[in-house]
Amino acid sequence: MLSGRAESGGEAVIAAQKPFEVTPKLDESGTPIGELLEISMGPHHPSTHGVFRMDVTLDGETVVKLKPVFGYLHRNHEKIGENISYLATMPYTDRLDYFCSMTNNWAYALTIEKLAGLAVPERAEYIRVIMAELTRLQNHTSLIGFFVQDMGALGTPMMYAFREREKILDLFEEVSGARMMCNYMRFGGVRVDVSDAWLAQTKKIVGDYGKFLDEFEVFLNENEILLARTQGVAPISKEQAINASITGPLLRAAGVNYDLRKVDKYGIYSRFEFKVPLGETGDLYDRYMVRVLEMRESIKILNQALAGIPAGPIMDAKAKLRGFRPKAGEVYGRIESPKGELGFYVISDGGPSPYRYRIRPPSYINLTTLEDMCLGRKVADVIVILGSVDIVLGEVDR
Amino acid sequence: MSPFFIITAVVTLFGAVLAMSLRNLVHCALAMAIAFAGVAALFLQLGAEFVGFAQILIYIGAIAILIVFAILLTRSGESPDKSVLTSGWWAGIAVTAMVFTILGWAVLSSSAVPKELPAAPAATVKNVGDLLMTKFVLPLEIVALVLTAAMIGAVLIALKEDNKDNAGGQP
Amino acid sequence: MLGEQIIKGMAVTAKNFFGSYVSKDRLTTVQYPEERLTPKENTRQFPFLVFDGDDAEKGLRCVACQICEKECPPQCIYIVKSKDKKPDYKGQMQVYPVTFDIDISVCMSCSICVEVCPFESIKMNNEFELSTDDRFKGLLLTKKELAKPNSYYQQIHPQDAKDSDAVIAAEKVKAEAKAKAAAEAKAKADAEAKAKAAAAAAPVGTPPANPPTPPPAAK
Amino acid sequence: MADKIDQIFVTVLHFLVSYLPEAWRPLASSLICIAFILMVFPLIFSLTTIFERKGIGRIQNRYGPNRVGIPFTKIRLAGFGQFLPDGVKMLTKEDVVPRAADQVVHFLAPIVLLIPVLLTYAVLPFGRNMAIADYDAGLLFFLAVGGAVEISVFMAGWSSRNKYSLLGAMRAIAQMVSYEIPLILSGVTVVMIAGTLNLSQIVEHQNQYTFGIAHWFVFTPWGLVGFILFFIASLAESNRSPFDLPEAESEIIAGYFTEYSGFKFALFFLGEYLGMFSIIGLGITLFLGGWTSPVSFLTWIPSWIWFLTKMMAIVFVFIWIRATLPRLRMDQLMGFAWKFMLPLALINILVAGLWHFMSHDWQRWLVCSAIIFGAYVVLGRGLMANQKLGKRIYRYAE
Amino acid sequence: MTPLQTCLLISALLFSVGFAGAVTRRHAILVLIGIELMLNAANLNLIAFWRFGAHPESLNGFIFALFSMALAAAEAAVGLALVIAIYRHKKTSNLDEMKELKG
Amino acid sequence: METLEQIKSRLEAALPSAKIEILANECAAGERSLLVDAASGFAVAKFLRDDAQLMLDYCSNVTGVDWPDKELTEKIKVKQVVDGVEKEVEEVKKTLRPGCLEVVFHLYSMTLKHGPVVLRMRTENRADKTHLPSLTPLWRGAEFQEREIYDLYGVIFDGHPDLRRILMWDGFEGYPMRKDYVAPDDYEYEPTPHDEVLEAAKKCYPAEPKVEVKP
Repeated sequence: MLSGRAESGGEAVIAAQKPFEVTPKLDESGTPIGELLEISMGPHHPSTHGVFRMDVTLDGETVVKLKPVFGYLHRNHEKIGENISYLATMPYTDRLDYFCSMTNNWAYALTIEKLAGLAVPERAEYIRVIMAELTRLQNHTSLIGFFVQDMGALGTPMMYAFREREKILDLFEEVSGARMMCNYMRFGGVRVDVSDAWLAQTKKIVGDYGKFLDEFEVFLNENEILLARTQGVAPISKEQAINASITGPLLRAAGVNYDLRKVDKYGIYSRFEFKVPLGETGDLYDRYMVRVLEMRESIKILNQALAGIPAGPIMDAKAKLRGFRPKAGEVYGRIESPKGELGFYVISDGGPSPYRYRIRPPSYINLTTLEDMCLGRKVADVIVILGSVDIVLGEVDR
Repeated sequence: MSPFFIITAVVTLFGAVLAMSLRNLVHCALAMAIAFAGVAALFLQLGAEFVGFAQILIYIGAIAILIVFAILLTRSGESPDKSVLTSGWWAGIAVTAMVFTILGWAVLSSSAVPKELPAAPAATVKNVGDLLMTKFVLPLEIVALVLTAAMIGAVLIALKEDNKDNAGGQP
Repeated sequence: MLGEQIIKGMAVTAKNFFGSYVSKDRLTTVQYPEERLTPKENTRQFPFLVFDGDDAEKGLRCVACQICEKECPPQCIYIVKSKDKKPDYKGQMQVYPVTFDIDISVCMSCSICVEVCPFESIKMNNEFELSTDDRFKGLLLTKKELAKPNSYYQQIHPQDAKDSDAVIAAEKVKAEAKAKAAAEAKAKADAEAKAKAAAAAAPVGTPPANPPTPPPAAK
Repeated sequence: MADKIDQIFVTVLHFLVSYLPEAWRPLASSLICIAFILMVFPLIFSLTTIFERKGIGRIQNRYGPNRVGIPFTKIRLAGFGQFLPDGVKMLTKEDVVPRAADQVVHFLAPIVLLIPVLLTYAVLPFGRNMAIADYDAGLLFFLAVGGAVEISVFMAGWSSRNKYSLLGAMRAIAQMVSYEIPLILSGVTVVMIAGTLNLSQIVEHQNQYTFGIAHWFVFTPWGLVGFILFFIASLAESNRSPFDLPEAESEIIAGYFTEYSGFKFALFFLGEYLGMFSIIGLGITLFLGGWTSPVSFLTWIPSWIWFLTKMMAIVFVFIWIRATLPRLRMDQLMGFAWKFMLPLALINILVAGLWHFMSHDWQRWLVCSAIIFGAYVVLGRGLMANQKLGKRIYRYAE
Repeated sequence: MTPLQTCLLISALLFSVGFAGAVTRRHAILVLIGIELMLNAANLNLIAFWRFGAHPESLNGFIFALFSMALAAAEAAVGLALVIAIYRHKKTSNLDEMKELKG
Repeated sequence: METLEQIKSRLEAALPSAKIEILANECAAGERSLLVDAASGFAVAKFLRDDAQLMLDYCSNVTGVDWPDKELTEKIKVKQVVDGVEKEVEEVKKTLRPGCLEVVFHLYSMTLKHGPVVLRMRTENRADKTHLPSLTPLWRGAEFQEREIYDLYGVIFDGHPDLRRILMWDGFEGYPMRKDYVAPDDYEYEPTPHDEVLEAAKKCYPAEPKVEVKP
């Protein structure tokens, strides 16, 4: 076992930006003043969203140190991907962020298409956008449910969110055959075509979603307790967010206009009219509201996509199912998944399986600043901050 | 004196002895709560309902809780390794014995006590309230002042030296 | 004013409380053992093997090509090829699986085996009540349990089954045409050989000219 | 006839006692009363748990328990039989005591909780002539005995040797001590107006009708605010959402009874609910006219039915709140008690004094309402502004 | 023994126990507990003298007991605040180690 | 954004000591990358981050890649004089490509919305000289990813503030993502053991496990 600590480089380096500096007051001997309580939150804690642990040191109820510990769900997904065929990795990507299997599929398919130079037919592109935006809707809805649940709302918002999510999952099931592990997209298209009845059903559900959001927002948006619990808690500045590679709604809550759907214009996102909501302070309330507003924009995109979907094939004619061997080379593909930038990096050596297969999981990297956000806050905030980061342990641990 | 009174008294004294002799501080505090409850029961049996309830409210509801909190805050919940007694404890015991002897002798030898039980006085809430507002209004005001001063003093003493630390709630 | 929004929120929950008694679509719960949802056409749970006709042994479409075994992401399929051959649905001689096991405690229902199968022989079932108290043997489906008649397939996935039947019919037609052509060619060759033999007045005892079996049609 | 039903319990008690010799009667009658409380309120408790689960279920658009009815039959009773298996399960579960726990204190804590809680029922008038112990200083008795609950919470939290338990106990004690002050102060207004600490007399004071409407204290400006304050404080005293921090399961598992299981857990559970019922009973007695009917033409309904109806109605509001609101944070909770409720309670005492000494006409309604409403608005604004809470407007990027 | 004497004797015992604890225990909080016990003993005396005294209807002893309770509460609050403050500063609540007033 | 060549020339002008190389990429996307030597890696990265034209303020992805020692076989046509006649003879030339661990950084600019610039660094070998400069002081977002690479590949990042294992537990030995990593010889019961699993099963359970029955 190599010793973990590395010596410092020596030359004057710019200190990594830490958004908050709350160090416990020390006495002469270096021991912290005040009564410190060390608790291990997790891995079996009710609200760590899976098997996740935080080693928290408390002064009273105030956090003075917090170390995230994870890897309990580590299955070395990247190694598995390097040992099986390109196609066989596709169902494994479902298991990364099991809330958003559609976007995971898309990111992987997009990467391999970039690697092999496959084109995607028009209809398939539209279907992908519809699926991705439905995924974003259900992810954000259920996240808000969990978020308020973490604040102690006994699951009522969560149940409402799940009620709506159920409808979207039914749509997924009808097309892909599974509710969560969709395994739907293929290199050069999608697996199954959608029917007109399905499109009509989707239109209806998307149409009703606005009504549900109205109710949801009346229920929560300005609730005094929610305001008290979220406003001004754990703000994060633009520079800090960028430097810590935070992506997704968290980044936009901090006020950085960076949405890959706008920046990369991957797929056919350039055709749709939508806006990117931005927060100001990056505190919990901004994170919450940015997600709510993003859902409204997703509905806009969905309406446009559902209206404009053309007929046609759903698979690229050049795409091969069996014995797929792309040329040697390397590629990095990324999309805006509901949780942030989901990237896949693949090095191919011309063989049937990738030489190197790497995932850039958004919720894993968004966790980097968890400690900084929590320092100086109360225990109760820690849970809510963790909820606002929106992690899925399948993706964090891989 | 009813046997019930004697039993209560024994429980009270037992609680007091435990409170003063146990090693673990939290146990001491809990034993003290028993002693306080016993005293309250004695008050009730002596016909002082109001004082009895006030005893429960103040001693168990407030002072015992305060003491328990102080024990937790000073990390004294675990049994100490060292001796729990002061270096001159034997002198203390000797003085105590003397005090008790004198007190007991005085009580038993006193002749200024009525032999027969007088009728139970009416200590209704109304009477007490009237007295507090008329005859004892000045002491009441003074006690109120003392309480206020004590509260402010306690807050000031226990306040953390650095105010910035305390305001951790708001950024 | 403080508390205003809280009251509004409580109005929302009250609306839901009464709404759950009035409108059925607020309640998404299904009272499971009594009420059941009709499974969707594309629903996939675990794979099964399709056979034609009545006899599972005879009509099994699987030819033990082992593509699914190789492509299966969690490697839950285990196939042992037979030594001998039997005719498949096209009438060609093929090996068949002696053992075909799927460990559904490992299977992740991805349906990649279905996609890669060139013989329309493995399909996804929508049976999900597979709970068992024997977590090892009970979750290991053998060939016997996996084999389901085509009529079952037509019943659970009508649209898919129609498509797959069409593919098979087309292939059968192709195979028949091919066989016919082969037979004609053989007859021709035989005739030629006969003519040759006759012409050469060959000695008695010509070896039987067995034409090699045509290679399995690769779709 | 109505009178007979009204006094049925009293009559039965007298009937039972009349067979005993004179000297035994007080003892026997109190034993019967104790047995009565021990039977009736746990039954109400067990039904309430089902009521609560079903109510929350419906609020969350679920069914809630709806299977168990009468055992060995097919009668389902809409799930109200659920309490029986629940109770049996709870009582027959293994009793796990942590090895490091202080065994004696750990064992005693639930008992110490239950005794004061049951004692508080002694002074509550459940109906006409139905107060078990009609103490002169009944209110003081209630508050004094109720205050002793904190000791048991501390015992449970400390003896478990679990950091979550300790945190929960500290939270619980701090919260109970803080909210006891507005609770008592809001009760003081009633004592001032009624001029007695005797709960039966307080009820009698409200048992008058003008234009057919009862003189409940809640129908006066100070009484309404007093009731709201009492209601909020009683939510906090009984550790109910949104003040359920001591047992906030998303933060500190189950707080001080994390390490309790089986029978002892059931006792804690029972103690919590009985405490809730008794404090609701006190609130009804003080502000909602106890066992009196709100309108004069309904006085024929037995008094104890009125009492139980009011109690269950408030229990339902408790459940409704629990299903709706997120939880406050500890510092906000304390801030709310000290910065909002305490000043408002003090102003309310002032208003009650004014009410007492002003002439009995519309002016005193106007003046008292104006003062108390103004105080409410100003204090509420101050509380929100202090934390810089409020609505926000978001910008969009194209 | 008359009832009053019994009460006084119990009170004397309680006082002695509290006194013994206060003078022999090391821990500051225990000293406070001892003092509270002594105060309780005094209250018991007050109530006993009121109950068995010459003029119970005047309620003097009764109200004195109430006042002494209020003072006890004040004393406890200040005393414990002091203990906590000293503990913060010196990391100990043992009286033997608090020998000087200087901080 | 500038081309990679322009960036390279500007880098070489600014940091004369740096050895920079552009690596080709043959696939359809064709993203080429900059290979930088470990010694000047930090300075190059700092330049890329702070340069006004580039402003690569966002380090999106950090990847470790393992390149084990590999024998490259190359067929070269060599002119040889055989039996006095000059002939072209095919000869198999074997070269040993020394192994290394490689770390790939994908850098983007959030401010200017361009990218990626792919930056690579290689360690000297795979055994003992696996040190690379940490870029966490420049981009905090690299913290967990570098820890992960340390955990799974064994690259030691000098200057990393908190280099510990992240996904594997602390006592774990070896680096599971390396190509030559051999999984520990443990076996979990499977109902259909075959091939390697069967071998492992036979090794781990030579006979039926004995069940001790206490009297």
